[in-house]
Amino acid sequence: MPVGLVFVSHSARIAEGVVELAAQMAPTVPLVAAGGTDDGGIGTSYDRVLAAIGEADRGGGVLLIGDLGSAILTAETAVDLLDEEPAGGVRVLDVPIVEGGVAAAVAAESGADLDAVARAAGGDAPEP
Amino acid sequence: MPVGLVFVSHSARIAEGVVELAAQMAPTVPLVAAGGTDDGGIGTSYDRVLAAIGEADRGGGVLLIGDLGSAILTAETAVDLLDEEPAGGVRVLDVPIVEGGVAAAVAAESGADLDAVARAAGGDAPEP
Amino acid sequence: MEALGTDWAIDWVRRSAAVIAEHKAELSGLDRAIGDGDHGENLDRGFRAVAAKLDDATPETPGAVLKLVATTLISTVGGASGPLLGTAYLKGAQAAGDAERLDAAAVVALLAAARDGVVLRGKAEPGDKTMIDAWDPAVRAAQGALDAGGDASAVLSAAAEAAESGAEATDPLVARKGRASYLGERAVGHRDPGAQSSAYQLRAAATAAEG
Amino acid sequence: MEALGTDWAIDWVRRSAAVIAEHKAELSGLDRAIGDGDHGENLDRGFRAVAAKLDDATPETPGAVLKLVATTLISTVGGASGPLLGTAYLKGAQAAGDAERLDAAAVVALLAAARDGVVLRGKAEPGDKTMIDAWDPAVRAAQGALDAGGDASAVLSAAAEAAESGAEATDPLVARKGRASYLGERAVGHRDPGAQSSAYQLRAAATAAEG
Ligand SMILES: Nc1ncnc2c1ncn2[C@@H]1O[C@H](COP(=O)(O)OP(=O)(O)O)[C@@H](O)[C@H]1O
Ligand SMILES: Nc1ncnc2c1ncn2[C@@H]1O[C@H](COP(=O)(O)OP(=O)(O)O)[C@@H](O)[C@H]1O
Ligand SMILES: [Mg+2]
Ligand SMILES: [Mg+2]
Ligand SMILES: [Mg+2]
Ligand SMILES: [Mg+2]
Repeated sequence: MPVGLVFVSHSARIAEGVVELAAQMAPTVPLVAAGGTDDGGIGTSYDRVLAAIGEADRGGGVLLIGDLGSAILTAETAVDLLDEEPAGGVRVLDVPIVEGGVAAAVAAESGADLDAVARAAGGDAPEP
Repeated sequence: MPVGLVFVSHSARIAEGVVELAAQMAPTVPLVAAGGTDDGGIGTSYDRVLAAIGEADRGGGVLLIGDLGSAILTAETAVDLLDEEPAGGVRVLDVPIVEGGVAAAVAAESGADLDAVARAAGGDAPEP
Repeated sequence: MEALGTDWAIDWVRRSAAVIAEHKAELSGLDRAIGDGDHGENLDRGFRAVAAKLDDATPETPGAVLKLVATTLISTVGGASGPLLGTAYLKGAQAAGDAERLDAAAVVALLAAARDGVVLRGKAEPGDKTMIDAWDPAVRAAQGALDAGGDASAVLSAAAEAAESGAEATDPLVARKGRASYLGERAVGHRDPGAQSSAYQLRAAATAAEG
Repeated sequence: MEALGTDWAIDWVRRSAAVIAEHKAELSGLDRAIGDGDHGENLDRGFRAVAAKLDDATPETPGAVLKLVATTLISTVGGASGPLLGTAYLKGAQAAGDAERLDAAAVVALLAAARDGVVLRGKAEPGDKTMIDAWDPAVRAAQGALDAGGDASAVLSAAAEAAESGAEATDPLVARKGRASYLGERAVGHRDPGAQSSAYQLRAAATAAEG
């Protein structure tokens, strides 16, 4: 049950690019892109993020990494409004999406838990 | 003569995505994607980087931002081997490609010079 | 004057949709100067979707109206203002609860909850050159009007006026949150688009409560 | 034994291309364990391109051969090993200069320049679990063989042997440069692919110099 990762970007291409890049070093980790608006424009989509959380959830928890401010805001809103939280937990991280995303993916590939994956990505320790 | 930016990524999609994202806030800055290998795979292409430097050079200097290690190595190699350095100078920066790239683009849009753009992107001050 | 009911809430929302549509280009222009130029389009997309939902749904309390606004803005805006205003309307809806009518005190509680929602989501403080610079003075003016014995309508018109002044007062500020924070000193002299659109929405609430 | 000429350099490069092709899957397997799994494909693509260029070009000095290798690897490899080995061969070419033949001292100078090129480019130190862990002992062994009066062939076979031991010695290390550095302790027990491929290239140089 690896941690699943969701990449929330304003650009669908960025989110998909991070997935393809991270997949090279983390072939068994659920890596899900949630980029762009519903109509394919630049911006973030709550519904895409929500769907991506479901897709990334394999029981080990889900980590969301966003790029600019509003991606984080959308991700946090989606997490706050989840009907049901993933069994393994869920966190939103404000770290560089490409560099932090690859580091998180490598950690998840090794079987690290949600907090360890977040630390590998460069995120602070979670609130106790 | 704004500073031109080259985004060197292992993924063509990431490089193009950063261009589209940064262009929103920096419509007049030359923003050039140099992502992926020559045959469209994941990796970096010296020739794409070289061409991108030429394309981004409008006289105000060129800043290259890479994602993971080998993108930086390829960018630095291309810069070292340039036949002719851009008149406004050229630098390679190891900062988060999306977040640093957008910050750099905004600074370039305002007419900042190469060092100021590099600082805005989160890069160290240049060697004196 | 009597307390405000579902009609008021619906009228508020429809007036917001109208004023945002009317000022779409202006809001995107403000955002072009210190952001990515999409704030008018973002909010217009969101409020159009809200108006379309209102054509079909029949929310029965002010809280239900605001909840519909919240979820629709969150799903459709596509920019920072979506989760921010969405959270504002959601917290406002929670403050309104199941009440069928809102008196002046309930309106103040609604506005305060909405402002707190924006803060919860975006962590901005007054003076950061964000929509908080409209919402926070609005809440304080509304409280003042309530303390002075004003009715719901008076409370809302005090809020609207303070929001308008608050939006204007963002002009000289440097932004510390949102995209405009990338610009440093260069944001000075430009109004924050989210503060301006928040002022429009609060004026719509006040106008809907008049007469 | 006489000094080494252009024939040697061409034979070296062709042998490198052959040994990399032969070990392509092994090298990518090493890279799969602690990287992105493409090192064999990367170098094979590069050395195939080098071999194709050699079919057409007629470089007239060892330096010219190495320069062709350098520019081709830089343009075609697509991974970190491209600029790293490219810079190594480029600096090696510069050390070889226009000389038509390289004696033992010139070979040591070539190897040292190549190693310095990798360091210049990648900033790794010995023990960082990178190709430097093959190149650096190779240069030191070559210098030792030269000091002991060895000829160019002896210098190269000392270098090759030290590079092979150096590559093996990366197994227990934690990586501090390159992709494998993401893995922390989990890189322990795996050989660095770039050190292994560097050892193959240095063995090819030695074999080409034999007999
Ligand atoms: N952290 C924040 N807290 C409060 N308001 C914010 C914050 N970030 C952005 N805003 C508001 O959002 C507005 C921009 O909205 P919009 O253009 O729709 O989003 P985006 O910046 O994603 O394009 C800003 O003018 C500002 O008022
Ligand atoms: N900074 C560096 N200094 C020296 N060698 C490095 C450095 N970074 C990576 N390497 C070498 O490159 C090898 C990986 O090459 P390759 O797989 O072709 O590149 P990539 O990591 O871009 O996929 C590593 O095994 C290591 O030997
Ligand atoms: Mg905007
Ligand atoms: Mg936007
Ligand atoms: Mg590799
Ligand atoms: Mg690679």
